[in-house]
Amino acid sequence: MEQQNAIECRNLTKRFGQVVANKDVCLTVKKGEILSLLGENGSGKTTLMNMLSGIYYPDSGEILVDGKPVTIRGPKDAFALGIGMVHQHFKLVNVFTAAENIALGHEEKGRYDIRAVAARVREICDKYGFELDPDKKIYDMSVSEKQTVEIVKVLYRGAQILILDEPTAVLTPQETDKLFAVLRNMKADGKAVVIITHKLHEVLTLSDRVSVLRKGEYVGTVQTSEATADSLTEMMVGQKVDLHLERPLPKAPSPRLVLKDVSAMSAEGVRTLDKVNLTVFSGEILGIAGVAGSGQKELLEAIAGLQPLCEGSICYDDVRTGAAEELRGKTPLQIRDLGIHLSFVPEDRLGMGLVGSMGMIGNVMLRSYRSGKGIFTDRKAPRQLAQRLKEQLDIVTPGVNYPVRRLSGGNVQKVLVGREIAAAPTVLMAAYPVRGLDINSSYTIYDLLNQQKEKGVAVIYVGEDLDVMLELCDRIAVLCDGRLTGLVDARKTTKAQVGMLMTRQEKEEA
Amino acid sequence: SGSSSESAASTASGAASSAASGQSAGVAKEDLKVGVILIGDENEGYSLAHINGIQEMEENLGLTDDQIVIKYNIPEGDECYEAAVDLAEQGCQIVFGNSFGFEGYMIQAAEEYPEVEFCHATGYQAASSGLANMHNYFTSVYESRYVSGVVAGMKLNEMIADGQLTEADCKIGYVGAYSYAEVKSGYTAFFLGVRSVCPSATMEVKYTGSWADQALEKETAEALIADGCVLISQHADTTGAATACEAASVPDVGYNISMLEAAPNWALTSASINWAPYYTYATQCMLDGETIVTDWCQGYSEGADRITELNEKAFKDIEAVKAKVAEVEGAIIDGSLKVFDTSTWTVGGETITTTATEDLAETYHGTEYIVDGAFAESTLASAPAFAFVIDGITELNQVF
Amino acid sequence: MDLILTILSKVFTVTFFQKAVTQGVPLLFGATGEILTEKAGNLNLGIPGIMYMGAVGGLTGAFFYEQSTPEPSGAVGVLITFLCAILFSAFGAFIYALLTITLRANQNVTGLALTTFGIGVGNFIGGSLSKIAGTAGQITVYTTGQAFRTTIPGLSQIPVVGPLLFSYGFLTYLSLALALFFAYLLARTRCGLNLRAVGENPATADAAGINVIRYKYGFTILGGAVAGLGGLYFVMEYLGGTWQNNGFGDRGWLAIALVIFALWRPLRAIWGSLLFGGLYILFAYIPLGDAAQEILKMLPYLVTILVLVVSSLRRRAEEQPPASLGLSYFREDR
Amino acid sequence: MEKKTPLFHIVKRDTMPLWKAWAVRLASILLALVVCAVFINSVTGLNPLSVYASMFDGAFGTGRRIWNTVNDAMILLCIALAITPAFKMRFWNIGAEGQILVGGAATAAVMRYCGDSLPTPALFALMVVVSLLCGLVWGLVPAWFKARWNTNETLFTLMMNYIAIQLVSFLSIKWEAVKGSGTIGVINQSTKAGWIDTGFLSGIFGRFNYSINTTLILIITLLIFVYLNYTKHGYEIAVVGESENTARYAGISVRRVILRTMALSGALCGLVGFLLVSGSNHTISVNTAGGDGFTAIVVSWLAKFNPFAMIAISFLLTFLTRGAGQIASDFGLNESASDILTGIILFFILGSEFFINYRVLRSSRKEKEAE
Ligand SMILES: Nc1ncnc2c1ncn2[C@@H]1O[C@H](COP(=O)(O)OP(=O)(O)OP(=O)(O)O)[C@@H](O)[C@H]1O
Ligand SMILES: Nc1ncnc2c1ncn2[C@@H]1O[C@H](COP(=O)(O)OP(=O)(O)OP(=O)(O)O)[C@@H](O)[C@H]1O
Ligand SMILES: [Mg+2]
Ligand SMILES: [Mg+2]
Repeated sequence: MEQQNAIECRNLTKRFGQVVANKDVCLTVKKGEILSLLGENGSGKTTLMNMLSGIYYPDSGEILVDGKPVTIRGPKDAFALGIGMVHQHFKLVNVFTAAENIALGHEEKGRYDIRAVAARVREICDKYGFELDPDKKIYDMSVSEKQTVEIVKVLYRGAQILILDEPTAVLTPQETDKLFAVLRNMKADGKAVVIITHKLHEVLTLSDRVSVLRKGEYVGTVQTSEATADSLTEMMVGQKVDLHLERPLPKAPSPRLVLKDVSAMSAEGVRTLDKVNLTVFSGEILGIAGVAGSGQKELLEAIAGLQPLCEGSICYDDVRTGAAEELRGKTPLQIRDLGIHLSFVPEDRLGMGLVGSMGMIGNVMLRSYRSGKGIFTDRKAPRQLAQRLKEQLDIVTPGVNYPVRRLSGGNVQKVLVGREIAAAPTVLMAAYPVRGLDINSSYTIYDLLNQQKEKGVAVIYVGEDLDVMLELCDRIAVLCDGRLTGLVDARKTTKAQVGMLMTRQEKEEA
Repeated sequence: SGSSSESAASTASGAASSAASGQSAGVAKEDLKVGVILIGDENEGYSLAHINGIQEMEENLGLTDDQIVIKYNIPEGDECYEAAVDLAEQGCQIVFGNSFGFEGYMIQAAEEYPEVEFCHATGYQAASSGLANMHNYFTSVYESRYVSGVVAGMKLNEMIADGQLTEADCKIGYVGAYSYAEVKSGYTAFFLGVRSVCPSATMEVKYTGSWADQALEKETAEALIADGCVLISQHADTTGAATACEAASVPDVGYNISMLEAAPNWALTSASINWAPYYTYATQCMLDGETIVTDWCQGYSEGADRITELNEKAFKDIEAVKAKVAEVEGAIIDGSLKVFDTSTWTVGGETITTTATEDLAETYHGTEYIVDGAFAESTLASAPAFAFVIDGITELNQVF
Repeated sequence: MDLILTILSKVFTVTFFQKAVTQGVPLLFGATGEILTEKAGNLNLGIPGIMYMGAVGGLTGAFFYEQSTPEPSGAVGVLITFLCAILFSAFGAFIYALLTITLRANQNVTGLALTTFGIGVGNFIGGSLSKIAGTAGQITVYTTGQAFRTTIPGLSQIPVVGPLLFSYGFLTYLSLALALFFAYLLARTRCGLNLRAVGENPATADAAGINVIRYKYGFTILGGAVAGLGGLYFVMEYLGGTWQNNGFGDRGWLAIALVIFALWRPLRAIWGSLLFGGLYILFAYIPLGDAAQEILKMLPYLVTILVLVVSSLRRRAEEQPPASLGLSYFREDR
Repeated sequence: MEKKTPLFHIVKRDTMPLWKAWAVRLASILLALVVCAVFINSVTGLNPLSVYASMFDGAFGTGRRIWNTVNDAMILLCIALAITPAFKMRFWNIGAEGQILVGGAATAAVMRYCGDSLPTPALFALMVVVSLLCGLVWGLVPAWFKARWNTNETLFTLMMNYIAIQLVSFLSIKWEAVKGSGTIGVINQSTKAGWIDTGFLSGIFGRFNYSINTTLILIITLLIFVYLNYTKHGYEIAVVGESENTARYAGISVRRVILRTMALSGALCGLVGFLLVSGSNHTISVNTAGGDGFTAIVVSWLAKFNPFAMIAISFLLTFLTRGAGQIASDFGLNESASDILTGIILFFILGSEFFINYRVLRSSRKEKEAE
């Protein structure tokens, strides 16, 4: 049976200043199918979808919905055409409840009645199997709850064409499975679904067809049944890529960080870390697994001196001197003054790790600006370092002074990781370092971590993709609600086992 | 403007040479240039009175507009000095300044430009500065305040006669700017005027701490009315008090300008100053090459003081009021009535007979101000000196 | 002790309450207007200038009307005044909106420039009216001024309650009504929900199909018009229809302070304005020396600071300024 | 459907070359002057050219006027320099006015109480130190609360202005020259103790005695430029201004940077107070700062925090105010006209930034039709 076209794009072009984000892109989405949109970071996937949902206005080209040419001047037009989009960065008002967010901008007839909205939201949730409290404020929600609000919002408006931009980047495997079930439901409903994701296994399990973009240009579309991870990667990158991860054995591991009974409290008085005992060895990659918000962030921040402990100790063993330094109660600066090189790639790249408005030089200085005596900063060394990183890591930027905020996600991450590694660390902590990165960039980052490991650095890797963790790490520590629920050898364990440890608490209680 | 600055330069040197020759030859009329520094502009009653005075002088002496340079809205600071110097540099041979706080800056300019005459209204330091080209001027405004007080007293009498008021309730409110001699002298004169016809009257004074703040003057008047005052007068420069009076249906006596616009029903009259006589006198001195007196102070007799139009609507018997006013004015002019006659007021129950005592040394520096049974206001220097708070008057915000 | 008793006896009076109300009304108009503006994500520091513009607009309208007829009628005067005030202040807000919303100029700086401009317009026109009239000094539009002051005849005669509640001109009640109305609008209507979303997160509002630009323009201009009524109240009812240069003083800034005090809620602004009004005028009712009086005048500012500090101690998400306040919005921005 | 296509849409520009950006700004000023001319002519019927000529005469007509203009511009510049570090840190210090006033009041106090007793160098040293300290304290108070509890600093500093104003009103009464007059009057009129301009330094700098202010402030301009762009402190300020989280991550003590920067900001404002009181006014009143604290914000912002651009903008704004005094005098035109003109010019400059950062594109409709 020939499916009808829900959307057809013809020669869409969009420029941002010098950057050509989309060039003559043609794309077709059919009714009752799930289409994956694939491409490296910065290849223009989001831009293309944003033109469909009315966020951006194309410089040229044509869009057809249901076979008719349309002009989408704004999200309102898109809604009217039945196009709904779940954005890569949540579009939610934090101080509103779920129901209020869902009702937002939706002009229904009759009086504004938030209770009626809440009731309808419950109906939708029941129909598709979501769990959502319509009266909960967004700022009280976990990421997956927010994701749910976004999807319900689109459904509430009766969208026939659903676009999801990297919806799984922040979800746990279980949550991802639930979402996919919902998407299949919708497909069965005759709706058209476009999903953007960097995880190839998701592409392969979920979608009917895959369309690929490369550097803003449309490469082609294949039936999923005829594709493999390798073939898709090749389409994306334009050449063959080796998707195999090396895992050398740790060389002469010695304890570098010893955590004893580490406990921390949030501002609201909730225990975020509860008596964590852990030893990190040099020359290994220690993975930290756990459902989002289980204390990973706090643990890394505690080690970095950014999170005060309410109990316990963090001891740093200095190989050279043999002395053991207590890190608890020290500021990052004091830790540094002890001659300890802790590097930290935080989860929030632009909000914490980098200064968005500065160029690479300014950002590279963040670690080194104190060097040298006197009141003046040295500008020469950072410039050289920035140049070197740009070349070594293939960072795509118009110049070392170009604000990093404007770079694509992968390049932003390379700047951050590159800087942290350049500090010649003895401990390297990385939180979700490949989140949102395409395959190619991800492998670059894994390589960098492995290089550090081989140099004898103690690497702590917080990740969400268990497949990768099982392939990359030497050991995996599992956190659940701030407690250490397991410490396993990554070479011997299975995905199911780790998954169980991640939710152990709940099971015990149940 | 290029040519005018050239001529300015030449007249400046001309003035300098004439000063050197003992000021015997006056400035030629067409070369004369007059500078004026004002704290406000025509929107503010006090400066308006000065502007009117200057214009009248211009007509009296047949000067042209471009011979008068007025600087408006000059604050009491460095700007005043700059304005004075700028006027001198522009070639003005005489510069007037109208605000109390200008004095120091005008003295500073006078030191630098000895060939230019600087005349400062309401000030007191010309004589002590020892500068021949520094002068003070003021008018005997207490005379017009006295007359306006008489008008107020007659209104009170009318109200007592109507039974709206008992004699014991005859409390007047007075909105003052600052608590120094100029204001004290003024309100005392006003009060003495009231009491000359309505002996049971008392008065409360409240200061605003500002010369021109309409909202504050209104508030202050309202606070006084709330305190039981049945008639309001003022020594501050806006219509704020009159507005309050009109809203509260309380009679009002204004200052500077007629308050009939702001309070058509309740404004009685205003005490006002006519600055034209002085401006005419001082400028004439320049033309004649005569020396301007260091301290100038004139009143009714020179036409320098007056009260504004009486509000016919506000009185039952307007003719009686007019007659009384004419009588009092006559007595002031012929000298038979002395405003500060010591027999009409006491301080702490005592009649003051001398100011040359140790108690009063700080205020009067041992100078004797009681002459011929009256306080000799504005005779030794143009600025007012009367600083007693006489019996019957209470200053509400003077307790430190 | 005696002093405290005197103070209390002066403060707990009908007159003092009335004073607090009269001082509070311009602040309430200003704060309500600024709340609307800020809810749309625009921090308009030009409100003090806009209030001057509203004031002088109204006065000019009344002035030319009263000049043009020998027998001016109060009602017509009020109508003309009202329209002119709204026109002037809305124009001021429009300049601000054009610059910050369409041209994306910095809000703080644009606001300050608008304040300079607005006060200039006020003083220029207000200061020139007397010249145009050719009268001495301050001009007065008496008839219209009186009309603004007309109270409800029967009610204001009731003892105690009359003066306490019914002794004000209609603008006072309008200020209350507007505050109540906008409180309702913000909390209970779809329009209010959309508006709050625009101020919190314009990108989200935009993606939800709300016309962000229209909301921003609409409420910035509406807010300006409401604030302008505060200026109108000041010249027409409070001063009885006269102008004094810079007479409105720093009330515009206090109105902005009141917005933060009220935590962006019009209802809280109502009693906040009463408190600010009372503090503003307190010094006139407490018998202290000139110098001490100046210290007493610090009170409203000190209290504002106190409130600021206290509210910063409890950082509830609902009591924060709109999240996108001060930022300009461009859909294609990153 | 086709008809709904928007007529034009806006896209972000690549960075414009510097010379072009300044050309746009200059063009906007010229355009503003044309609009002002229309305004002047329509409202007053005067010939705008002669009004502009008169303004020019008022600002630059004589040597002394030039010096006054220079001095005023320098003072404005100095305030702008003072608030710039705080602004760059995204600390909206709109309390310069108050910081200047307390600095000035401190200077006045020293002049009054120590003018006769201290030797001149000690007197000046004391005046400078106290004014710096007082301004510093006034700036630190809101900074401390900001650093500790993130208390809204915009409003806090604004309120501090009014408290300073009341403080000065209080002092005006305490120190009044004539009891009850509420005016302090010229301090040390006869001895000129503590006067920069006509005091001991005038011998060195000659007749137009603002040279010391000017020299000092130009040096400060250079120092601030270097401080912001080439020092570790400057870098920390830039980081804190961009993201406090990042600063914390980098081991920068945000609190310390806030306090330190506001101390600098406040102290510099205090110094302006000193320059105003000792250098030109020789008294203190609530008008001493004269609204420059607010104007300086505009200066700092329009200059994009570049100290050298601030010089030009300070001159422009000062020219407008000084020129307006002259038109009031020459044409009897109400002086507030200057505020209107200033407003109009600022609006144009502010609006012109749009054309520097964005481009307006005509929509592709034509292309479509052509196809
Ligand atoms: N608003 C914008 N302003 C400037 N440049 C932009 C903007 N949006 C996208 N770009 C640029 O356009 C290109 C495409 O970006 P886009 O976000 O569409 O990529 P993407 O394929 O979604 O990447 P990712 O996988 O990282 O999400 C990038 O080079 C990006 O820097
Ligand atoms: N050595 C330094 N000392 C102090 N501050 C610095 C230094 N270097 C950079 N900064 C500040 O960091 C910011 C960004 O630095 P970066 O080196 O990325 O800038 P840039 O692109 O050269 O900046 P600009 O275009 O402003 O010259 C600048 O605003 C600058 O003020
Ligand atoms: Mg994307
Ligand atoms: Mg650079």
